[in-house]
Amino acid sequence: MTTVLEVALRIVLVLGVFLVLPLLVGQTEHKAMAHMQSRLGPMYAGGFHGWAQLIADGVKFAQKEDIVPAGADRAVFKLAPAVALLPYLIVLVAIPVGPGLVAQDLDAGLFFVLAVMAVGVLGALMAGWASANKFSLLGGLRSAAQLMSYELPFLLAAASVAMAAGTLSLPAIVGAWQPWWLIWQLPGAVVFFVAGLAELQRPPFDMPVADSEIIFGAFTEYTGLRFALFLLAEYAGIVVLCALTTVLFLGGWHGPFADQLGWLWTLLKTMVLAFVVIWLRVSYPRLRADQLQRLAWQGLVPVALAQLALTGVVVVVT
Amino acid sequence: MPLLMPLLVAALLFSIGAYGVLVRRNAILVLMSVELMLNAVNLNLVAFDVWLRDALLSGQVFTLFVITIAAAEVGLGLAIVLLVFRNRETSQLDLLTELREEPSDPAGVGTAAR
Amino acid sequence: MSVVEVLFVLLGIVAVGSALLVVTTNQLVHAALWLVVCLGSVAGCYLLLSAEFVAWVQVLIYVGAVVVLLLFGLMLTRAPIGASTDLDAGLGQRAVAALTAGGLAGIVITALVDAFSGERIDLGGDVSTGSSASAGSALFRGWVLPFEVLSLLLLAALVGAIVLSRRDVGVEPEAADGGPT
Amino acid sequence: MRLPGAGLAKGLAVTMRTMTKRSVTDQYPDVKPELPPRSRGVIALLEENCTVCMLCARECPDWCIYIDSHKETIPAPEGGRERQRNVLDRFAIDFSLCMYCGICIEACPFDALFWSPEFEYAEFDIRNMTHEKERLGQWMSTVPPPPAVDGRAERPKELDAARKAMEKAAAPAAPPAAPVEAAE
Repeated sequence: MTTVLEVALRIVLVLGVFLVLPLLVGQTEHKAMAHMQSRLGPMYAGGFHGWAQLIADGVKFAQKEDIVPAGADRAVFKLAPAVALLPYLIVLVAIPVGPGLVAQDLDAGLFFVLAVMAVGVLGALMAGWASANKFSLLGGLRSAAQLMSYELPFLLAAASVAMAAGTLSLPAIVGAWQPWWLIWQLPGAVVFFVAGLAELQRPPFDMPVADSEIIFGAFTEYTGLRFALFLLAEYAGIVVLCALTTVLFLGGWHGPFADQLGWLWTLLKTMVLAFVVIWLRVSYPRLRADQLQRLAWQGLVPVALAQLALTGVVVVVT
Repeated sequence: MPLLMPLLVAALLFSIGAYGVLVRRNAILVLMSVELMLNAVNLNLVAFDVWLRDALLSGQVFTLFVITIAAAEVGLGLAIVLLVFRNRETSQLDLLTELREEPSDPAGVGTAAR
Repeated sequence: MSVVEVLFVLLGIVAVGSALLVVTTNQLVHAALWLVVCLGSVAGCYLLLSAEFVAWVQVLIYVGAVVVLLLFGLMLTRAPIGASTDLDAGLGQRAVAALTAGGLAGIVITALVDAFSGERIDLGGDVSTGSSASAGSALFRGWVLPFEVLSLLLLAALVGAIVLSRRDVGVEPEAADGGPT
Repeated sequence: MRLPGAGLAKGLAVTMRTMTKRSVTDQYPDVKPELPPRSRGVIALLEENCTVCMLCARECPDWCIYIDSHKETIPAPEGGRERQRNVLDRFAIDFSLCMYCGICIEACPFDALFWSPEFEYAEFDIRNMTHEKERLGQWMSTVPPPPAVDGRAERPKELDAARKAMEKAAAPAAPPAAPVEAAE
């Protein structure tokens, strides 16, 4: 009975984190992006500096009409947002926050996380195809092409850490982490983060949803709550990617007073990375299709392979 | 767990895949049916591996190999299908008969006319 | 029946049902999506058989890569929304195929029941058989040579796919011949 | 030699520096914008100066000025003859058509039209964007005074002309001071 209660409690906790952190990232994005562009951003909703803007947005989305295009494949069209969102919710289960503070410690945790995140692609593809809109289809195809090419450096960089730690379990990887890994695994960390950004289709890798070319890519036809779910998936994706980078490359809960404040360190590092995601979005222009593929195949893959070789050599030598 | 459970599921999957390969005309659908058959084989391999408690884990390792080969097969297969589609504007297998021998002509009129 | 067995039966039914839909549906993209369901439930079967590592590889490679590639191919070959009439062969071939597949299922199942009825998989006790550690050591101790050969095969497939899909590879000599004139 | 990635770092530095500075946004409904006096907000009409010459309506590129008038005959003063005068009946500008080019103001030879920086005259109905002469007259109170002449600029010719005229008028009647004041 107690185990059932405990599992339920953990799941509720993960769900709460899942709902709160993306909102936090979204609000940070509103404000940080605005100030980087010398604007103020939302200032009215909720009174103090527009803190409730995203809640107001959510209410607005909920009130909007739920439109399904006449020529669309209704079932697939309606299912796509859920397919895009659920993987990130499931992934959070395996991410450790503090020493022993993880919803579910899996033996092949890293593998589980990467495998489930790969399923999220299907959401964009389904949405793109089922909308019966040529811009959606173009966006879906672009998503697929981009995700296929960035999956490889993403996995290779993750494999490097797993090799260094000698395990696939996420808490064990954090446990084995040493401060000097920051330098040793730096190329891998950069590759992982950049490839992850590209998988999330965040600017500057937002060619699949490039609004000046193909409106909003695969999500063009979506309205109301379904559209909000896609947006939530994007921000949940940022949280998951930043948390994963923290756990794999930045040493998770390591830091002063790790025994008591470990969870705080993880959250802090995650939020700093989320800020970097926003920062990159504001600073760089969108990459063209050929630049995107060149970065993946001529930039990230060789670096990831070199990192893998370096890790192998160091592990064997020490 | 009875060993028959996974084996029956695998046998059914394999037969369904075989049916798909025989019936489907679209090349990509045929590829999907082949994937079904490969999965049936994988399920068998894993089931026997667990049943035999193999020290070398040969069943599971072979499953990994098969999955890898399947990925390569789909990559190549799709490249071929796309190339055919680009040249012929179709991916229907039974329309791609250019290399077929002419059906035998009992009277010999057809060949004489040419 | 234990919980694991009930779950396995349910997953098996889902797998077989979605596989049937893959080969019978007349909507191209739906077939690919049903394939996702089928492959996912097979991954669940692996989990229940305590082959955890294989299960996640299945999800990663099949659902994350193979199906996405298939969907990509379907979209590039202009899969329409709604039913297509020309996906299946004629009635005669369908009947023969059903007969063949049914016969195959019958023979295989009879043989399996004859050979293995009553045998049980012992899932209790040692749970590390499918863990990543044991799979890794098996792969890199006992099966290193096949693994390396496989990597060579993958390389060949990679080169082959690139050669197939690049338009300028086969054309170059002709262009060089006709170039100077 | 430039380090690889220097450009990337520069981009990040720019955005970070901008973020630490105060933003330049004015929260408009709360803080009114400080508009320069020559802002083109709305066109005001000084009805007394208008002679219904129709130049503005004719020059307007998008034909958004509507003028109606009639002629009035002024009874002849003693020994003179009758004179005719245009009386303005309607002067309206349709601001839903106006493109704020200001050609009407330039064209007006009698200084009857002025720019006003007032811009808050949005309406719910496009028909209400046509401002009749009463409304256009009300805008006159918002027209800022003309800018002061630049310190070292040439003196405006109008002032010289006015002073000369005054001196000429004052010169012959210099000894008796009272009639000058009466004449003015």
